[in-house]
Amino acid sequence: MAQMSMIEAIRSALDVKLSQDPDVLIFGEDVGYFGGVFRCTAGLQEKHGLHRVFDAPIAEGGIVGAAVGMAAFGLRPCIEIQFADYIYPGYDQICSEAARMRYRSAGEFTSPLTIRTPVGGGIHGGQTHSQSPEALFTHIAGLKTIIPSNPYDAKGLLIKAIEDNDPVLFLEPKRLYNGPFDGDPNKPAVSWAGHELGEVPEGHYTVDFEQARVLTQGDDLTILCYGTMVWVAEASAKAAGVNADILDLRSLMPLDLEAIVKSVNKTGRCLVLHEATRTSGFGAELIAEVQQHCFYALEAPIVRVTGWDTPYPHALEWEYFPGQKRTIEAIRKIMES
Amino acid sequence: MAQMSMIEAIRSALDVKLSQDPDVLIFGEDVGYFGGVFRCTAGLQEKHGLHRVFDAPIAEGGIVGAAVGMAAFGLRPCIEIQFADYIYPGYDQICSEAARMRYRSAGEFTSPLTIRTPVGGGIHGGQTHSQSPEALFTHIAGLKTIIPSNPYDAKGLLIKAIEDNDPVLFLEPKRLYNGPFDGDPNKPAVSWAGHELGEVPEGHYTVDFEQARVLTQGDDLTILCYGTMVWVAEASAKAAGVNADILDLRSLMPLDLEAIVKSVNKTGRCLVLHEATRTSGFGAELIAEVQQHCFYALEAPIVRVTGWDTPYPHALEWEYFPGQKRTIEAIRKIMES
Amino acid sequence: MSSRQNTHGQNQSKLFVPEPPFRPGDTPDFSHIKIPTEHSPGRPDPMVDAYDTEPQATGLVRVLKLDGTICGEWNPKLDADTLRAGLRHMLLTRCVDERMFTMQRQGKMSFYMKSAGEEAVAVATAMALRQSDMVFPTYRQQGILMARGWPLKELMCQCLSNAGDKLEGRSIPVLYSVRELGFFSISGNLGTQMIQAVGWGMACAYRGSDDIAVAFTGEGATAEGDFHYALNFASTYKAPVILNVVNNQWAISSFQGIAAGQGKSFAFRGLGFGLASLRVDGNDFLAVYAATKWAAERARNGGGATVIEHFTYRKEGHSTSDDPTKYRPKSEPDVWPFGDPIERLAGHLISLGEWDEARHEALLKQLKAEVRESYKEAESLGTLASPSKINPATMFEEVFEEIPSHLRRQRQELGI
Amino acid sequence: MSSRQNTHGQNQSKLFVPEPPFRPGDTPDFSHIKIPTEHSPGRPDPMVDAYDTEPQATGLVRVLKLDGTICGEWNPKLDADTLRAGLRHMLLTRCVDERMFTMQRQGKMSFYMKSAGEEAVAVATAMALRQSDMVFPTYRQQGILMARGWPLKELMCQCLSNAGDKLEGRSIPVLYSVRELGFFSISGNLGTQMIQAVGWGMACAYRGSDDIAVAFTGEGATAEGDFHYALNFASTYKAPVILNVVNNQWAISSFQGIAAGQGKSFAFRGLGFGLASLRVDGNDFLAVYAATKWAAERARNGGGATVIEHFTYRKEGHSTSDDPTKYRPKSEPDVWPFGDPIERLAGHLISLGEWDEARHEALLKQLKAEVRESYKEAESLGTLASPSKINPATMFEEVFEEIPSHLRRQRQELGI
Ligand SMILES: Cc1ncc(C[n+]2csc(CCOP(=O)(O)OP(=O)(O)O)c2C)c(N)n1
Ligand SMILES: Cc1ncc(C[n+]2csc(CCOP(=O)(O)OP(=O)(O)O)c2C)c(N)n1
Ligand SMILES: [Mg+2]
Ligand SMILES: [Mg+2]
Repeated sequence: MAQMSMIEAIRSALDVKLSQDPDVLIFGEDVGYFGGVFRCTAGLQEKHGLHRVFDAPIAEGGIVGAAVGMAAFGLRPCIEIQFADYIYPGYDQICSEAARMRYRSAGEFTSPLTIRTPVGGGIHGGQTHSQSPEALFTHIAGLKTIIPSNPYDAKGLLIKAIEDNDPVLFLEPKRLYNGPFDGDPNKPAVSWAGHELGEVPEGHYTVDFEQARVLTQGDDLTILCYGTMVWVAEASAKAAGVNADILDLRSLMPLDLEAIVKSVNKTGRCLVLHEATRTSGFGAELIAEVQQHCFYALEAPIVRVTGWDTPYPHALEWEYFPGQKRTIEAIRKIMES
Repeated sequence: MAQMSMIEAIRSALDVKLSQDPDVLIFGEDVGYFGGVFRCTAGLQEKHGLHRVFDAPIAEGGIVGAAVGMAAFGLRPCIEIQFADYIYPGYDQICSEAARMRYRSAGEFTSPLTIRTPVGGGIHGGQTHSQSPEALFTHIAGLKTIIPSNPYDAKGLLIKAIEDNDPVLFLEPKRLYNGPFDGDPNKPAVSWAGHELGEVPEGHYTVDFEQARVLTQGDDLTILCYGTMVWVAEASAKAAGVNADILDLRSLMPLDLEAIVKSVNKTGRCLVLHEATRTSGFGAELIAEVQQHCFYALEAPIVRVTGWDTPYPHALEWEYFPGQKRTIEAIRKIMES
Repeated sequence: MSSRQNTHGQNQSKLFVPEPPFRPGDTPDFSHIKIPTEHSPGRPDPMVDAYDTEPQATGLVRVLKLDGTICGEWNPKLDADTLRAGLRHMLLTRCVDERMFTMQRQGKMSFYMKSAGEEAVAVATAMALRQSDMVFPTYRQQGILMARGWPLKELMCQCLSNAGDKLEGRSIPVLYSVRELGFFSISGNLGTQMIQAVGWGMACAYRGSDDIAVAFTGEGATAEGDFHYALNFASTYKAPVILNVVNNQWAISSFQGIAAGQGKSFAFRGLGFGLASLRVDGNDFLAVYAATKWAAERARNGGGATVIEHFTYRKEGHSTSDDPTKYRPKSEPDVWPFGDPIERLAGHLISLGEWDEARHEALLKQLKAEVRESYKEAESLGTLASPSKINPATMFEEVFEEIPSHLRRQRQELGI
Repeated sequence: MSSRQNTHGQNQSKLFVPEPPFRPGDTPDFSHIKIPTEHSPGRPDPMVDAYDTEPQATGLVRVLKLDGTICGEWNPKLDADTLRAGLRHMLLTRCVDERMFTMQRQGKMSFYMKSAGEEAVAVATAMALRQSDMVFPTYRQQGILMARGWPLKELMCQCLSNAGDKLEGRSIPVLYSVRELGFFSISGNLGTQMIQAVGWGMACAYRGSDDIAVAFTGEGATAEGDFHYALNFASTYKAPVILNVVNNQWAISSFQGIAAGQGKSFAFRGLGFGLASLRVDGNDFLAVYAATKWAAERARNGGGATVIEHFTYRKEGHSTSDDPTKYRPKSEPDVWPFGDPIERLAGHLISLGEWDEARHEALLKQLKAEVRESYKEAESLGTLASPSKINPATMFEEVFEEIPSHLRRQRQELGI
């Protein structure tokens, strides 16, 4: 076991796969010599060679499109989009091509590629370095969407993603790269060092998709969350003094509906959290499924605490971010109804 | 009053605005001399001039991007994307640019542009001529998303869209272009001729956004629908022998939540219909809001009948399409619980 | 600028909008197009500096003159059997197109697209390549499938979306996928295959293979971003690819000038990225063959990508969905000055004494019979009009490698 | 190909990946770059056939030699006052950059981006245009705002996201929007402004105005599809625009060869679309000015778009977020052979007898004081570190023209 930050865990996953499988290669903007603007690929070019880890032109559509071709050929490209906010020029290649290749060719051509990209706010990135676009991908048939909340999961899920024979969108909550974050920007930053979930095996291991992680167990309510909001959920439940089933979903598509339904049928109350804008966010999908499968168990309306339906503002970042205050209020409201 | 098909109604709206406002111009693939692959702009170039209605290169990103520049300048471009399935290369310009221009420039630059594009299946278009991507736009702050179900609304809403000072995505259910469609492909096609909603004033009028249209009123259940599914809803409710409040939402963003809540609070039961893939579809958003605002009135889980989470298949189009059979089953299930 | 531009202006607009030379009602006259007969640009060494291909990128690489004789440096010196094979593949392509078009009109399938006038582009390219070179076609290179010998019945079953369609009726007609013949799954989304082909080519290089990737786009779709990505990535990574632009003058109803703008040629766009670029008479089987061989040799030897513009003409409508006389003169295809690729190759073979009218007629008759036979077999497996024999359960398959739980639930909901 | 390419290969990869000539640890040596001193390509008539600009697209348009003297046909013959104004704007730009960078390091703002070494591109372009010509900048053309006289305090308040920021603190620093000065709202998304500028230019033409649109992109971002759309639409509709490519050799850590590939110049990409194209010494104030004047004249007279590549060098890091010595030699900026645009223009003025060291020092002192004063004023309205005085209710405004009901509900949820 080593102690790793989420960045180091991601890098370790990439290193493991580059070492094991000659068909794995990495490219993206600034990922080569420099090692990526968040350093996730630092040292990998030097170790594995220029032709396996290299810089790409600033063309997200080109990066995805080239990866689709390589993946169809039989390689396993793992590409980086520098910020999820910049993934849209590649949206067509992801949705119309990667996601549908297997279907339209009846399995003749497939897209075993992984797209890594940082998501979420909390680093004063403003509207173009803070977005959480997961719902724009969960709506697309043929894509898997994964989002870890800690180093251990990040490495295991990323290795799983690279080994998966379908296209995987791997979202990295950038506010968690260097440490957990409970939503309070005024507290000193915490690092992963010493954190249980920062203990990461050096070698190969995987974490399965479609398996929510149960953080805490309780009978009061169920909190469904993922990414940065997992830490906000934990701190808020504590502060609100409730015993919550907190589920870190990790894999949005495929979704661990079984665990969700089991929990809500037990607690009868449900809170859904995400950083993304509310309308048509992934929370809506969670609510739709929960109310369908747990209708008769529900004792209160399901509440969602999310980013507002506005771009992510720079100066008012903490008014936008769905932090502890709003989460605690929501918990209280649910418990009172 | 004239009798118009939905195509003619759309053309009439464009004609009215071209005639009234010199800042309105139209461009897109094949919309000029030819008048569009669905004929919505037929005759408009000849009438209004080459510089007001013209062909564009096959570059949806370029079409939207150029329109963003024109709109910021002060024109009111109304562009056509030939099929919604091909809108993705323009997704970045729509979401990152048009939708955020006003916000990021604090109102210095705005995006009064309209994007018309045909959606939905039922014409044997397969996976690349049948998609309903509305949820990919309702998640984006700063965009309005409109979808008419008949000629009268189409014209009034389109004029409203062109006059709106925000970017509007105007989705045209192509299966309804020439007549209403109740979901049964084996019946002979019906035309708009003689249909009440095919009676369309020649001149200028508008239909407001954020106003659902109530098709039928009833106490048994509420059916929320839009586009082609409005006609399926009506036929299915009839066939199932229920008295339903059928709401044709027309405007998804902004949404007439008031009408929805009022109806479900009355009926206590709710069915949500759309053609789009289910997961993270707009139905999820409707359910999230309904369960929040009508929780204590609800007597049964809200059910959604939608397209499957697969690409839209060609040969199995009618197994994919959420037609009367599935809708009636859902109604029965809701009424029984 | 035509009268439309001036007479209907309601403001002082200075906006320029290009228009085709002729519209319905006009008498098309292409005498302004100079047909360079003897003056094909020369054939440089395939490893030439890309910028030295400027004459080839702006001129027109030709071998076959309109009179059937041969000129210039590009003659690929094919033997008569090969030429006859090419002729056969082109004729077969046209016969299949005719038949399928008619069958669409009879309601047997939802849609069809012909390649009439452009058969040389697909067939000669295919014949100049190895089968292990992956082609990334659009919907108008069915000639490749003829050249590579795909059973007609398979093609027809795909179009009929019937029980014999190995793609399970999932796609509209003509969006074939034939991996074993090096034919990439055709996308309905224009342009996307261009950058995918570059990725495939990069993968070939990465694996140390000397296979190449060969992509096709219509001239209209060069306006998409994916074409730009393809040129850029091909240039950056010296990818072993051929990027073909089939300039058939029309993109549905839009003439080539909407995509070309003020550009001299589509091939020249390649030069902008330092890629070798050739503009080729696409109705000249020999020129297409020779250019492809040249570019393939360059790519295999590490010289990187070549852009080839095939200058040709779409003789028929865009698809079964449009009527071309609505936007261009009815006679335009007939007066197009570069002739018909099939007639030109036949004429050449005749001038060599290797072919004659009688053999041509006989071949045509044989091919038609072959097509008729295959179609009969295919139709016996169903048409779109007949109740589909495709199992609805297949709809939920191959969305992912394994059917995930939510799709299993949905399948159950459908009752299967 | 460097050693990295060969030594680490674990398979027989033939994939080519370009690398910059120098990395940290190397001694940069640019003696291979030939500086064409006397040999600037000539100045054709602005209405010249676009293809005749090939010498300008591949050569390097220059006016100022490194010794401060002038040569060639492009001399814009500016009077000394104008030259001094240009010098002042460039110096001011650099002073502002210095100050803001330091303040960012002190935690007063989240982010900053300098334009050191590239001031001539922005300032000379702005001075060669009308204020009614809309510029579509990236984040590295703050020099335009100096030239057009935007109050420094306004700029600083935007960076500080404080109560004085007229953009309500919504965007990260440097994403200005100043419509009244013809400065388009800067996007965080690279490249998007290029095609928008073409749309704006088309709108100018549509309205019959002879104003033009002028866009900027870094060389790295030319790889985006929006650049392609811009070239294509500009070519198709002969849009009155100037499309500037600022080739400052670096895109964060990627050298220009990642975007350029085998291409000779970025200007040449314009030629691919039949657009007039110029490659200009971007560190030469006079050349940038002259080229912009030329292109503006062409555009206003209906000649359509021009692509101008400004060959320059990013002397500092990409932004406050990176350390350039991690990916290029520390000394590279110092040995870059085209000098510094400020020193070169000052040297020219001195050689004309219109400037001297003492005046230069005095000006610098004065500008620094001006910057200091403005900054003090701006800071008094708050910094990112101080509690924000921006009303949270503004967060829900201007998403739409009117606040829709769902946003009103969300605002209430926030308790305001
Ligand atoms: C991304 C995208 N946009 C639009 C379309 C609709 N469309 C299909 S074919 C076509 C014209 C293509 O013209 P061209 O590229 O010249 O090819 P050709 O049909 O002439 O072979 C259009 C606009 C599409 N399929 N995909
Ligand atoms: C669409 C998009 N992709 C990626 C980024 C991240 N990014 C910001 S600046 C930059 C480098 C740009 O380089 P260049 O275009 O050469 O401009 P320069 O910084 O040199 O002025 C990158 C990759 C972005 N802002 N937008
Ligand atoms: Mg074409
Ligand atoms: Mg740069």
